[in-house]
Amino acid sequence: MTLATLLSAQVSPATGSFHYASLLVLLPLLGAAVLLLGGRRTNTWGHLLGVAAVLGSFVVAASLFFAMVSRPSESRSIVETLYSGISVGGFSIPIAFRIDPLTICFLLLITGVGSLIHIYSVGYMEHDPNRRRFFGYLNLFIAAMLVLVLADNYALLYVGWEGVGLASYLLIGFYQERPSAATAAKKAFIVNRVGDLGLFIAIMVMFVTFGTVSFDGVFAGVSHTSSTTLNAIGLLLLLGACGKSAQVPLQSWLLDAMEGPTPVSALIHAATMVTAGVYLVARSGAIFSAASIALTAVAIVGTVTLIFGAVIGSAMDDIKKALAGSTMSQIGYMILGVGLGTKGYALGISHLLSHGFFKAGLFLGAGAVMHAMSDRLDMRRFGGLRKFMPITSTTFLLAYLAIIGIPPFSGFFTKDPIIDAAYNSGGYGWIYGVVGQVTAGLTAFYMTRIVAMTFFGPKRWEEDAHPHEAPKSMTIPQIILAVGSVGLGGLLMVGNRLPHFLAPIVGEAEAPNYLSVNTFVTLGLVLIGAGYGWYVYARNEVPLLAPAGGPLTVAARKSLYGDALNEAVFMRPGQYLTRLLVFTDNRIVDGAVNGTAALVGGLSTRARKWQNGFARSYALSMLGGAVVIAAALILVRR
Amino acid sequence: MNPTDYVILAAILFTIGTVGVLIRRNAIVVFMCVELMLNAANLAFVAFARQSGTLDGQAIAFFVMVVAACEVVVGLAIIVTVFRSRRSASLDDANLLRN
Amino acid sequence: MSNSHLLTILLAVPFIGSVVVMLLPRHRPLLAKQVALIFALVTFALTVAVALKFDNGAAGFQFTEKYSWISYFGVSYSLGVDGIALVLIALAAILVPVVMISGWHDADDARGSVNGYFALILVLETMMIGVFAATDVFLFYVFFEAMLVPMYFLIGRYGGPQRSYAAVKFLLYSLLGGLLMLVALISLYVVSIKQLGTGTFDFTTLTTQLHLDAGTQKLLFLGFFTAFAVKAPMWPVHTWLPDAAAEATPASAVLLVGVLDKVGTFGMLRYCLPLFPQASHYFTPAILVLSIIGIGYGALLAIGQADIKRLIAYTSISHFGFIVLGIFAMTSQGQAGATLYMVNHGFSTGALFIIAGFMISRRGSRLVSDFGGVQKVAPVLAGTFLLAGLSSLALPGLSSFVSEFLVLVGTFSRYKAAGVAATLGIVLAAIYILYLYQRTMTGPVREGIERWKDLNVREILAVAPLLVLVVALGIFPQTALRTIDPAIVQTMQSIGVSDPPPVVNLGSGSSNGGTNP
Amino acid sequence: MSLVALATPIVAPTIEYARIAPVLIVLGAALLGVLIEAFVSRPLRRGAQLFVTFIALAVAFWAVVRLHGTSTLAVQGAVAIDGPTLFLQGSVLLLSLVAALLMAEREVDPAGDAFAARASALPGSNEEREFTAMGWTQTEVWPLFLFSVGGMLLFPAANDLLTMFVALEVLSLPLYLLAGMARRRRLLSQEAALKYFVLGAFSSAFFLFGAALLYGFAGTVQFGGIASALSSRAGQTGLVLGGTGLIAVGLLFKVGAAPFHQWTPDVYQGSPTPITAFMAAGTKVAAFGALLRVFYVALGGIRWDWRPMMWTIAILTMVVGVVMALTQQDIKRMLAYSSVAHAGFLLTGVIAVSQRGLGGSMFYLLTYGFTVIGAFAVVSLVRDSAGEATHLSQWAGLGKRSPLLAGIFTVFLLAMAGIPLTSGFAGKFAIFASAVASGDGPLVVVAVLASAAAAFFYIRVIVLMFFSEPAQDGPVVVVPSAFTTIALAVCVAVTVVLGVMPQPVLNLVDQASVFVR
Repeated sequence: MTLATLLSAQVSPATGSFHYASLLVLLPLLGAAVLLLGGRRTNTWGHLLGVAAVLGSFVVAASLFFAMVSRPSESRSIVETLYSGISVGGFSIPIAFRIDPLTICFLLLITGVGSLIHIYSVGYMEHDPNRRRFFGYLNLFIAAMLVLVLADNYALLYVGWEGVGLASYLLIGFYQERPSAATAAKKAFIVNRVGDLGLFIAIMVMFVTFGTVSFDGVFAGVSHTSSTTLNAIGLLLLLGACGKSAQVPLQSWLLDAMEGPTPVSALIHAATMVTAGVYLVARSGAIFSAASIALTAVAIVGTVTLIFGAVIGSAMDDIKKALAGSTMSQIGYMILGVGLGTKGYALGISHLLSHGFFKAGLFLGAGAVMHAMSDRLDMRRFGGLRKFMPITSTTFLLAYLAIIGIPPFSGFFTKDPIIDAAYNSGGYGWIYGVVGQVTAGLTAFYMTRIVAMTFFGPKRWEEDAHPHEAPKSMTIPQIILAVGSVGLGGLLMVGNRLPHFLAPIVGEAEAPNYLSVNTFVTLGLVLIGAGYGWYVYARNEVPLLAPAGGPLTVAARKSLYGDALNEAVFMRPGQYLTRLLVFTDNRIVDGAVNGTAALVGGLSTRARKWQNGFARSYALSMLGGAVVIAAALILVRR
Repeated sequence: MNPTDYVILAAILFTIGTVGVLIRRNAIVVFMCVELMLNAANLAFVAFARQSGTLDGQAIAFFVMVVAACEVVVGLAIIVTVFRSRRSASLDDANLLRN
Repeated sequence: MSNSHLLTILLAVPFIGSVVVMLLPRHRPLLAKQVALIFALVTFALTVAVALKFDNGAAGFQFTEKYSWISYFGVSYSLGVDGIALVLIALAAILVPVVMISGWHDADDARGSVNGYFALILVLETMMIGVFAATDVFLFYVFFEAMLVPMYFLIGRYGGPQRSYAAVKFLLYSLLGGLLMLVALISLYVVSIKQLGTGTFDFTTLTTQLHLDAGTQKLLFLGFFTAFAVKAPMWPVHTWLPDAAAEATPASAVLLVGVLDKVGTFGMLRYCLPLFPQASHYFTPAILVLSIIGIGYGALLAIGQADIKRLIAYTSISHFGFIVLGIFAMTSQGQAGATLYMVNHGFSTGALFIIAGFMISRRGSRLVSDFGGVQKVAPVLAGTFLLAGLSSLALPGLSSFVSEFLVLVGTFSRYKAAGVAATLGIVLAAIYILYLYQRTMTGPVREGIERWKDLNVREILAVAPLLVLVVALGIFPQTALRTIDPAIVQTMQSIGVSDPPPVVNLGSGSSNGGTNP
Repeated sequence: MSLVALATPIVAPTIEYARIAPVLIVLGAALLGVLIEAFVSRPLRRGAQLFVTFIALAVAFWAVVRLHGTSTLAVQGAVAIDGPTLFLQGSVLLLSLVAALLMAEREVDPAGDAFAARASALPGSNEEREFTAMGWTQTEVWPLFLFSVGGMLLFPAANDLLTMFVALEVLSLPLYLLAGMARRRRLLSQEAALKYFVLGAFSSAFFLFGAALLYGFAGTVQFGGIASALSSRAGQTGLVLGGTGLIAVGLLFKVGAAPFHQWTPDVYQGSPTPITAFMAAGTKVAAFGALLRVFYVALGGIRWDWRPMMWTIAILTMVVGVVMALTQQDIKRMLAYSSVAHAGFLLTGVIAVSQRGLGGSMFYLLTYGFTVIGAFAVVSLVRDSAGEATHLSQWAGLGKRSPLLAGIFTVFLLAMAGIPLTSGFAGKFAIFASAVASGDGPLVVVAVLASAAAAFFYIRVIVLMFFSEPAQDGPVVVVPSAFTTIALAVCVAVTVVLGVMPQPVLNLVDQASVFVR
């Protein structure tokens, strides 16, 4: 039974609490509207409203979750149609929300982590005069992200897809007066748009092929469609996923996106938005399962990115950029996971969920550190903070253990199965596995580097730094996330709970084997990486200025020349083309118009000499005219 | 007699008149050339009248003579006035209006 | 045929208004403005009444009225609206009061009088409504050409430093196109004499009863299309637009780009396709190429502009590429999308021009490089500008997205390569809008704008309706599409095309995009 | 053979006086005017002449109206009293009435009317100053004017070549004189008269010789006879084509077609402006009437021979008129070249050789006549110390100084440019429609391109008037007496009304556009 047939005919209309699904979106949307339109009047209580809106959504999500688990597993896909969005000719797109096990995972992640980060931001942004606006944007983001995962068709998904792009743009560029922030925001949006192009064209192909863009309609048609078309759709969807999830080749924006406030990096650029690509592939599992080339491409992209991001993460001295590299790498694992097909969809999603917790925790920790260090980011100027920030360092360390995959922390339970599944995927799958394992070691190295440089070793602070522990509003979310970092992985994977839960949507994945040889090799590599990192950055002195480093280090610092490539291939030629066209438009296209006018004018000036004032000359013209007339008459008669 | 000869003569006279208008500067002479053209037409009328055996052509000739006389009256008046103003009867001197 | 006088009244109100405004004393400009605004608002109210009485379910023209006008030429004064015309009339009726409010002080120290300015806007409104409501091709042409005159004076008398060059260029370009259309119009009339006995310009008669051979169709199509292409404007006959839009006052620029230019694309949809179906098919490939060039070319030039208003004008050239693309895609999605695009573009670009106008009047310069950091000093201004810009780049959730989506989907379903090529415009749109926003609104505050005041109540009042519509139509596009769809069905029928069926057809159930419960 | 002819008894011709009453009334009044010059004392002459002139024109018009519906030959077939004749005679009379109003104007020039105090006095002499100081006026202009009008009435009615020749001379000779009678810039005026006379005489010689050749072919000068001779007889191609060509030269000179147009700018510029107005309107109507009758009635049978020739001339005329006008700096010369271009447009109606062509041409002549008189009337009001300020640079900012006059002039310019809702558009439409119906589409395309280019120089004037700053010591707009005011009002009214509601006149045209044969 193919995934596509599995999926069809299992949809139920919304009943009971599912009618309130639209509240999920409406609450944060309303929050955003009030905060953004309300102006200064809402300054005093705006942030509270923002928090309340997301918490409300979380409550709804949680109640939906419980309502769902109380239903039998084959009737957990519920669709709530709100109204007719577009209906032209034979083509209609209803505005409809779909709640199924896959969606509910995301709903919980988004509203849950989202709530924590909102709470964190109350403290983090306390002294920012534009805090209200910040919360408005955050609420907007939550709403858009929820639309993305709730959508029942690709068009509505696209609405959310670009909506989160907008929120990301607004939040990256939140410190608008900093030109670097404005540039980074613009870059993020434009690179994302390139990816969106893929999704957009995929939607067009779906419409042409299936006459509909609803999930069910598309999936129902998969078995009747040529693999060429499906591969095309799959590759286009992958392009979309690459843009949103910062996968090679559209990875370049994520590092710059760290210009945004740290809670944004935690929520959008680590936990939720950037994982949308994973969601897209998993959601389109029916298509990818029938499109082998596209699926392979997904796995390759994931594999390339996971090592790519890790290499960059190892070289950055900016704590947030180092974490951003790590995010790319971890999403690479997820993409690899979903790139393995039915066996891997659930694994990718589970790593996504656990990553959402520990990476958010890491970023919030980094934010707390920044907060303590007067907004500095250079880890070479940190050191020894463990004593000054006990809670932050503890939560950070727990998240650290989770990400490098030490059992029994979350990462171990969710990353290892992906490596394992890669090895078991047959063909050249072992290559993914090897790269995944090596990168696991690399992950341990760079994470150890971050921890060592920040919390251990001597103080290398600048003179005006007075580190202190963060306020409660900031530490409590960190603690909660740390708890998730510790236990979520086990909770999801032991007994194959999550894969089971997701099976009606993405197919049944094999239960992972945590006692295989691969696991031990991976753990060995992790220990080597961590040990080497500790050796270099804790046992030896960290220079205040970065040493020259080898060619690989230099390249990694320049994010492996991704920006340079973009600049050489797209920006420069684009600028020349633009300049050339401006010239063309003025001189050639418009020049032709003005030239014609000038030509006629010149002709006129010349012709006026004919009118020379001499009557006899006029008479000669008349005679000439008579000759012309005679000639015309005679020529015709012949 | 062959009327065609007269018509050819008329054509020659008309051509002489035309050329005269084109090459002579003096307004009076130019005017006389125009009269020559009119009279060439008259000759043609009369010749054709003879050819076709109708009287119309001959009657027309009289009309034309009257009209030509009127033209003389008006023309001379204008030429004389211009001559008085400019002390010149040359057509080429009157070219303030141009371009 | 029973005559409804609603449309005539709709035409008469702004016209009477213009006369009244002209007759008001010159030394009381405020009174003139108020009276003009009242007339514009009454026109708007009447339009709302028409829209409410409009039957979305019925095909064909509604509120028809017909009187013989010049029977010698078979011309009648006949009006009527279908869904396409109705939404465009609504567009005009909304934009006119908005630009009056936004341009309240435009004419205060111009060389022309305040009365003249507002009277010209009202005359223009009459023409704009007339051009969409006419169901007689001759009457359409009359409005089409007569419309140039008030616009010409609006640019030439009240515009910027290069106004007379821009105004003359605008007028000559349009006249040249219009006169070629005149020849085609006359030929059509002559054919109608030969085939029907009596000549007529009645649109319905011409489309249903005339049989043109292919050669004639091609020639006449070119005549009409040239006029519309100049008006639209399409590449490469677009060069008048940047000059005209940049030199006109923001209010005039809004009407020019927002409504006047739509007459071109409206004409293609209403006249070129149904009158000359065979020729339309014949020329479609060439037109698609031109519109795609226009999309890319307009966008790239917008990126390269140093003058805000010229920049916005070039973005419009790109947008018009999309509209024409949608029309000639010959699918109901493409054409409905194109129609909606005309409306949405009017709102979003209108808002951009108006806000750019606020910025320019504050700074006294049109150069992008003279701005920077506006967001810091005037956040509301920056916010509205961003929202308008986002609509212009077709962000989902805002109105332009729906239309762009439909146009592209509609194009792709018949012309794959064209559809894909046009999507590149989406990326370019992001670049030109965000690059503009970055340069003007973000970064450190530039000197000369530190003491700016944010938008005042009047200015907010001018922009708010447009932005509300941008959002509302983005979320509930079906309110407009419902009206447009029957007219598109009619148009498709008269061209004799139907939408290509999906490759995989799983029966009627799956052609509906919704989930079947 | 000749004896047979001579033997025929001479029968006294029957003359239907009533049918040629309009001509007789005007010519009679002219003779009365001559008598007034001889017998009425100087102070009373002007009043008497004005009275006679206006009464005569009005009565003649009434006589034309009385003849409405007549379609017959009169005076032994020498004159045709049919629809075209009556319509054109009516037009000439109305235009003459308006022109007479301009001629009667005495308020705009502080020294008196537009005519030299004494045409015979040397320009700049003491004698001239004395006459001027005495306030003498040259009241002979009135009988001369009436003679000319008489010629114009007869010209389109003439049904044989001789009558036509006589009418041509009766029309022209007084005009030669009137052209030389300007009060200001007398050297220019006299030069205009001289050129007009020499070239006019030259052209009428061509006409006459052509008439002789056609007579030689047909044995008659009556149009009906020529037509039947053409249809029944072959051979003697030389006579037919030579006659056709030479007659064409004579008539095309009068209508101002290129390359026989070169007198137009010089004479228009040099003549007193009211006379220029009269010439531009009246002569064009009369000469085109004659041209239409000759080429439709007499030469209609060989239209396939002369149509290519007319095509050539028409295109040449339009192009030359437009191109030359583009860079003119003198408003009167510009209007002169514009009238050349209009002659080109009118020729497309002649080429059509159809009832619609005839009707369209007649309508165009009427509308153009009022427009051009109005335009020259405006020219006569813009003055500085040296008289009329005709240099275009002097018109800069006129819209600021006198918005009303500039507005009126704009109406005329728009009408000449053929913008819809003006009479010029209706006229162009009528003519172009007839040309297209006769298969002259390409010619119409040329005409349309020429109109687009022509729009440039009309617009240039509007730009100058409205969009430019007034010069420091620019001309003033004088307030005219009731004469010019009425004339202007009539011209504006006709231009607008015939643009908006042309149907009644078109009805008239439709009934009138059949030649009696």
